[in-house]
Amino acid sequence: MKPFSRAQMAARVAQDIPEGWFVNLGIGIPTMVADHVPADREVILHSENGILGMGPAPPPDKVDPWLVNAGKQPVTLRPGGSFFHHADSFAMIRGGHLDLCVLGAFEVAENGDIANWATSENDTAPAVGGAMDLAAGAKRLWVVMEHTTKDGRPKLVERCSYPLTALGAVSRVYTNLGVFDVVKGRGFVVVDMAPGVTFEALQERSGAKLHLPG
Amino acid sequence: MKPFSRAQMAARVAQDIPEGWFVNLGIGIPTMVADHVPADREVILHSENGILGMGPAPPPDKVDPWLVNAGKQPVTLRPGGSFFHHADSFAMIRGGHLDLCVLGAFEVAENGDIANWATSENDTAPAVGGAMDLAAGAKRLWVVMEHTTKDGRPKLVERCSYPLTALGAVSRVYTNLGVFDVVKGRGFVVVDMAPGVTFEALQERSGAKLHLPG
Amino acid sequence: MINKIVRTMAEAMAGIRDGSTVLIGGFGAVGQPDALIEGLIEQGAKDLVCVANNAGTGRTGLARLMELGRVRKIICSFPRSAGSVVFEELYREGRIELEIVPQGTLAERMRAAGAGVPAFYTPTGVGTLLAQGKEVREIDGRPYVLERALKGDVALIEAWEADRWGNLTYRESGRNFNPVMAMAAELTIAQAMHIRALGEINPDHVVTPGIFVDRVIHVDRGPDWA
Amino acid sequence: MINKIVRTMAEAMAGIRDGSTVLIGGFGAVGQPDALIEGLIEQGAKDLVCVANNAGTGRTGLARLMELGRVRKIICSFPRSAGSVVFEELYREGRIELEIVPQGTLAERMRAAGAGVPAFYTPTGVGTLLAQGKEVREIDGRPYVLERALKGDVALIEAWEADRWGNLTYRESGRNFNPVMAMAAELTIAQAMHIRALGEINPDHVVTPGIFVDRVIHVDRGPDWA
Repeated sequence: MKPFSRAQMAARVAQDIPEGWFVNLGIGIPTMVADHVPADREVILHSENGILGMGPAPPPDKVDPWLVNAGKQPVTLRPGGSFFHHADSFAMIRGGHLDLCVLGAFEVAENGDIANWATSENDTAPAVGGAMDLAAGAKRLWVVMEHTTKDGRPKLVERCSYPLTALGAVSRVYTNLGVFDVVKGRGFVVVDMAPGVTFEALQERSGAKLHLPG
Repeated sequence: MKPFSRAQMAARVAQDIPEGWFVNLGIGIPTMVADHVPADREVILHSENGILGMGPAPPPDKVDPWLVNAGKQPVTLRPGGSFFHHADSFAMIRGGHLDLCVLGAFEVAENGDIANWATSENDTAPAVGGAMDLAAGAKRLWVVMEHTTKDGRPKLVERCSYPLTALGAVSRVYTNLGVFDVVKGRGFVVVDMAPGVTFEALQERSGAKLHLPG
Repeated sequence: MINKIVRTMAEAMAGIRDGSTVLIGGFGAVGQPDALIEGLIEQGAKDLVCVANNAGTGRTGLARLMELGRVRKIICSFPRSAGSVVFEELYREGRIELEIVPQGTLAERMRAAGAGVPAFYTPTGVGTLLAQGKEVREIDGRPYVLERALKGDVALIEAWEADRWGNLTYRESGRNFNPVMAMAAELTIAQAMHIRALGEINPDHVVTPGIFVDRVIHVDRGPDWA
Repeated sequence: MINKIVRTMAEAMAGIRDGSTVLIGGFGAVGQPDALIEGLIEQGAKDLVCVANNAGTGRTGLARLMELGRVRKIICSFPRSAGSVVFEELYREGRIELEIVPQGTLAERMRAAGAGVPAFYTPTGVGTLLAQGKEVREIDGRPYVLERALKGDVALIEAWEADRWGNLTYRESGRNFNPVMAMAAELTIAQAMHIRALGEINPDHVVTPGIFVDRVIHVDRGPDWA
C-alpha cells in the first residue's frame, strides 16, 4: 500500500479543477493545491479577506505588508485580481458565486455533513473563521484530509461526532488513500484509490459503507 | 396676507440646514433649496442614484451625460463628492445616515404620516421611486408644499386620505403660509407664519388643529 | 485562457430563454445597456419578467421590447416617467403585469439575492399599500416588512471599463443599479465603453469583480460619452 | 467648513463611553487601526464589547486592552489565533465573555446595521452549534437562520487615504472589515496613512464616502507600509 503524499493529494485536487473556476482554498493541504494548478490553466483564487486573483507567496524581499491571505501569510496578486471588503467577499461566498471551496476536515459523513471547526462541544474558545460560510455557500465543497486520525480512527463516518460545520455540503473527499464522491441517497462512492490500496483495505479504514461506482 | 413664494419657501428651508449635514432633496420645491444654501456653508447633497456632494446644474455646454440627479437632470459634482451603487446609496438612506430629507407631499397628518406618492388607491400605474425609503430612513423628514390644494382643500390633516408613504415620519412642514413642527402627542405647532397671516386664517385653511408653541 | 469578451451580439445573447427574469441596469439613460437591450429584441426571447428602475421611455429599448409583447411583467420603482407611453398603454389595457417596489427595496432585494440572503426585514413601506400581504414583524419595538431576494436569470448592464476576466468599473452616476444586478443574476452580460488589458485596471478600483460577470461586449457610445 | 481631521489622539477619542460596543477593523495586522487602539487604551473607557475578527495577539493593542480588564465581551469569528495568549487566559478564567460568529455572518450583521436591515436570513450555520437558540425558517425548501444586525457605538478603522469630508480609500487587503464597520457605528474614527486635499481622491475611487466617517487622524505607519 502506497498512500498519496500531501503533495500528491494536492496535485490530485488541482487536476480536477477546470480553467475559469473561482476557488477558495482552506488552510493546510488545500493551500498547497494552488502550487499544482498547471501554469497555463487560469484558475482564480479567492481569499475571504477580500481578494480575487491571489497569486503565490512573494520572495522574502518582495513582501507587501498590505497583502496577506486568509491565513495571514504574505501573498501576491495576479494581473486581473481585485480587492473588495469583507461583506462583498462573503457575498461571493454565501451567494453561491464560488465554483469550489476546498477545506480540511475532522470528519465527513456519508450524507455530506462536515465537521472541521471544533473538536468538542466544550472546546475552550472555539474558532470558526469563515469555514461555515464557505461550507454552506460555495457551489461545491471538496474536502482534503488524511483518511484516518493519527491514532487510526476513521474520518469518513456515518454521522459526524464532532460539532458540525455545515449539513450535507461535501460533494467529494480526497484522502491519502483514495478519492470519494459523496452521492445523495447513496453515500461514499470510491472514485480512485492510492496505488496498492484495495477496496477492502479502504472499507476497513472507513467508518461508513463505501460503494463502487455504477 | 402675503404668502411665501416658492423661492422664499426654499430659502426658509435652506436657512434651517446647518453646515455639515447630509441632505437629500426631492423633486420640485425641495430641489430649489440647494440654490439658497449660503455659498460658505458646506451642506453635502445626496442623490439616490449614487451621488454624494452633488453640485448645481452645469451650463449647457458643460453637460456630462454620465452625471444626472434623481430627477434625471444634468448636475455637477463638488470637490469631495463620490459615486457609489444603488444598494450602497439606499444603505445610506435606510440606515439612517442622512441628516435630512426634504420632500413635497399631497398630505401630512398631525401624527407625522405623509402621503406623497399616489393620489388614489386605484391610480393607474403608481410610481413610488425612492420616496418610501427616504421618508422611512432619513434622520429627519421635512416637507415643503403649498398649504392647500389648488381647489382650496387643506393638506395639513388629521389623518391622510391618500395612500401613505410612511408612518409618523415628518418632523417639520414648510408651506406658503407658515412653518410647522410636528410634535409627537401634540400635532402641528406653528413655528412661523408668512407676513400678514394670522393664526386664525392659518387654522381655517388647515384640516387639523394647530397649536401655538410653548 | 479565460476570455469573457465576446465579439458579436449573438454570442452575447446566446441561450437567453423564454420566461427569463431579466435585470436591466441604468437609471434613466445613464448606465443603461442600450445595445444589449437591442440585442435582446433581436434575439427573440419572450414572456419575460423585466426588472428595471423605470418602465421604458419612447418607443425604443425596453419600451420597444414591451411594445412587441415580449414582456409579461415589469418590476420597477417608477413606471410613470416622462415618455413611458408604451408601458402606460399596455398597463391600461391590462396587457402587462406591474410589481411596484420602493427603489431601495428593489436594490436591496437584488443585493440580497447576490449575497445569499433569501429574505430580510426593512422599515421601508411599513403601513403602506406596498406592504399589503407581506409579513410585518416588530423588532426592538419598531415594525418591519419582510422582503424577499429578487434573483435574475439574466442581467444586462453597462460598464465603463472591462477586461477579459470580466472585471468592471463604472463612470460617475452610470454605476447605479449595475453592480447590484451583476451579482444577482445567473448570467450577467455587460456592455463596456472600454476594453482594458488584464491587469490594466487598478485592483483597488475594480467595482464589479469578474466573478459576477459572464460575458462582455465592447460597445462604444461615441464621443459624447467619452 | 467641514473638517473631520483632528490633530490629536485625545480629540479622536473624545466622548467614548464606558460600556460602548467598539468595532475594530483589520484582518490580522493588515488594516488594523493600531494607533487608535492605543488611543483607546490611553482614553480609559472600560466595560467594552469589542467586535473584531480576532481576539488580539501578543500583549499589545486589543490584547493589552483585554489584559487591562477593560473588555467585558468579545464578538469575533476566530479568537484562537497564533499568539492570542491574553484572550486564552481570560477565557479560561471566565473573565471575558465570548460570542463566536461565522466570519461572513459577522460582516453581514454589521453591513445590515449600516443599511437599516434589523435582521436577515442566512444559510450559514444552519444545523450547527452556532445556530442554537436562533430562529430557523424554511424558505423555498431550504432552512435558514435569522441573524440580527450588529451595531457599534464606535468604529475604529484604518484607511489608506482620507480627506476633510471623511472620504476614505483602502490599500489592497487592508480594506477587509473597515468599510463595513465604518457604516455600522454611531461614531466612526479612521486613522489614515495619507491626508489628501478635498477633491484629490477620484470620486469613482472613494470606497467609504464621508457620510460614514466622523473623525480622521493622520497616522503614518512608516516606510515599510508606504
